[in-house]
Amino acid sequence: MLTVTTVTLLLVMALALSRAFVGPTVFDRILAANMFGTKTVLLIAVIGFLFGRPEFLDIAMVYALINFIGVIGMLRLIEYLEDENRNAHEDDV
Amino acid sequence: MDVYELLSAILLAIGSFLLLSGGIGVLRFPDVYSRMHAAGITDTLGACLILLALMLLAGLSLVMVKLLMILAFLLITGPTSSHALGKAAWKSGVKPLMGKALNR
Amino acid sequence: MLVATAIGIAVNRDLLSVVMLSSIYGLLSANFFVTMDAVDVAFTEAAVGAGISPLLMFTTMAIVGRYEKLPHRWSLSALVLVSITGALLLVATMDMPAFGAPDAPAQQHVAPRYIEQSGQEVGIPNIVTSVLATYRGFDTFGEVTVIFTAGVGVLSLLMIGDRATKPLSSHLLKASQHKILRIVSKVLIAPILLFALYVQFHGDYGPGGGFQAGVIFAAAIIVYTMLFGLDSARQVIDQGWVRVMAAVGVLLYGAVGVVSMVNGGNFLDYDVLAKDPIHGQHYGIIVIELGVGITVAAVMVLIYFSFAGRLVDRGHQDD
Amino acid sequence: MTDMLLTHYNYWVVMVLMMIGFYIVIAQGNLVKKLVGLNIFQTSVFILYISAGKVSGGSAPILDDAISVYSNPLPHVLILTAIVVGIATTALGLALIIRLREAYGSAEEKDIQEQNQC
Repeated sequence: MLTVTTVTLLLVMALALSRAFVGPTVFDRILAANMFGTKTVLLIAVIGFLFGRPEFLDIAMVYALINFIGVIGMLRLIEYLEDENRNAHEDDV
Repeated sequence: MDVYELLSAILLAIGSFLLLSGGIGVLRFPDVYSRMHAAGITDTLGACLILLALMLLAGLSLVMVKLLMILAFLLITGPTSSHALGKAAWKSGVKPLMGKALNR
Repeated sequence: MLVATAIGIAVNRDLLSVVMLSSIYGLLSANFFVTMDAVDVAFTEAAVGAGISPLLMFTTMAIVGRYEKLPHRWSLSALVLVSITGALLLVATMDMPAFGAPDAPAQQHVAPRYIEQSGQEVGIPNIVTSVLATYRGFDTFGEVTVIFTAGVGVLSLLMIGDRATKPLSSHLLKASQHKILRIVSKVLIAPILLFALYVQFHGDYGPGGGFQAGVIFAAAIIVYTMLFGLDSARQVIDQGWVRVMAAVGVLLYGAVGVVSMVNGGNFLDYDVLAKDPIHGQHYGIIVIELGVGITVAAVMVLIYFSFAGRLVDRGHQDD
Repeated sequence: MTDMLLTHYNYWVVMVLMMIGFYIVIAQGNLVKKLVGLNIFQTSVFILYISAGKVSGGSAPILDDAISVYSNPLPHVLILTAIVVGIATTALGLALIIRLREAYGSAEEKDIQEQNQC
């Protein structure tokens, strides 16, 4: 069953990746990246069990944290960029 | 012991199914908000189920505690980042598809 | 999948998506490292490739601008050059040993000794840590110094004309709207710091160590900076103090070497630090990992602060 | 030929990645993108090292009584430090880009060269 889960996770990762490719807006891509991160956490946890060395869950934990941090950072900076664009337009007017 | 393994296999199966449906949803849905809906919900529940299944496999040990911590982190961060994403998308003027635009 | 992502990066013109893809690329390659048994490397790549480096790129982008100006076109000469190099490398691989072969030259030189002896000589289970800290202690010292130097370089590039900190600019004040984010990250930052310490001191027994812990520690502080503004972060962590810490880490590492010389051993020879070699090795490794961790964390925080400082300053100029 | 494909595929993946990174570095005009290309190149080198250290049937190099075959720990050590050094140098590069942008008002290689010729 673990193997099946691993394969499924890889498949979902491929799906998310293709969304990141097409994704018309930036937010689609962030969504895909976020999803990708969650899948990575799960994949590492499952692989740890599959290889019979489950003490490597620390890595999965790092991923859970870093993923969150990354998404927050992206969103903050996008907001910043939007702000700047708006300011620039107001200046034009 | 056998019961645990069976239970974890069932949980893994359900979790994988949820994740897969989420992945398809992300690929097929028409706009950011519905995609977020697909990804957010299935992600959280699917991850919960898979981690629970692994916990059953691990038994009572340090590994289980770590899995519990990962689960807690995912439960906190998943919805939060979805919220932040939705808010940012809304503020930057991405409108959800509604009514006739959906049927196109 | 790695290849596909890389092609996507090459083709995409919106730099924002490029960085997003490169973050996914980092996650993917870390996955690859896990399947290749390189857990420590995956650890580092997780924190760096998927977290810190996209953040830095984003910050740069906020300053430099989001889109490439010139339309993308395939440059023929570049393509030819690349394919020639690729073909040459391809020919070169014909002589390489097969993937995963246990009798490959790389597997036969010093690696078996590390695997067989380090358990007795150093006494800690994680071979990567023991090789990093003892057998190749000089290398690691050099690398810590390189990181320190890079931090100094970034500082000297970006701190020129460091303007007196003015009140928060308008868009950074808007961060006050992120109530949910702020509360959640308040809850999360403490566990992240704790986890970083765990990684730091558990590095002897599992994947982890100074490099990873430093990056995680810095990531927690960076989140704080992003959500609460640079100025409040600077109030919590004084920048001058961070600068001092960056140097302290390197010095701590060096000091271990000097102490072992004073005790009659060679530079960075930990055997003489305690009564018996195993304990000496333990002390030595813990202290130098601490030094590495302090330097890495301090340099990463410094780099982010100076990038974010530029951003704030530019905001002032625009106003 | 198929034999080669099965035993050497890791090198070929590395090579493709490396060439993509190389292409981005030499053919793209935007400096930030050049750095991303450099990162890809760098990662491909990491992958080369790590895959050279893999022993089939081996396990992660953390000693345990139950396991007898380990993968080679030496490449892991080298790459671990290389990654952190890599991010430090990337940060340095980005800082340079920011300064260039402030000096020339652009992050495109072409613009900067044109301004230099004037």
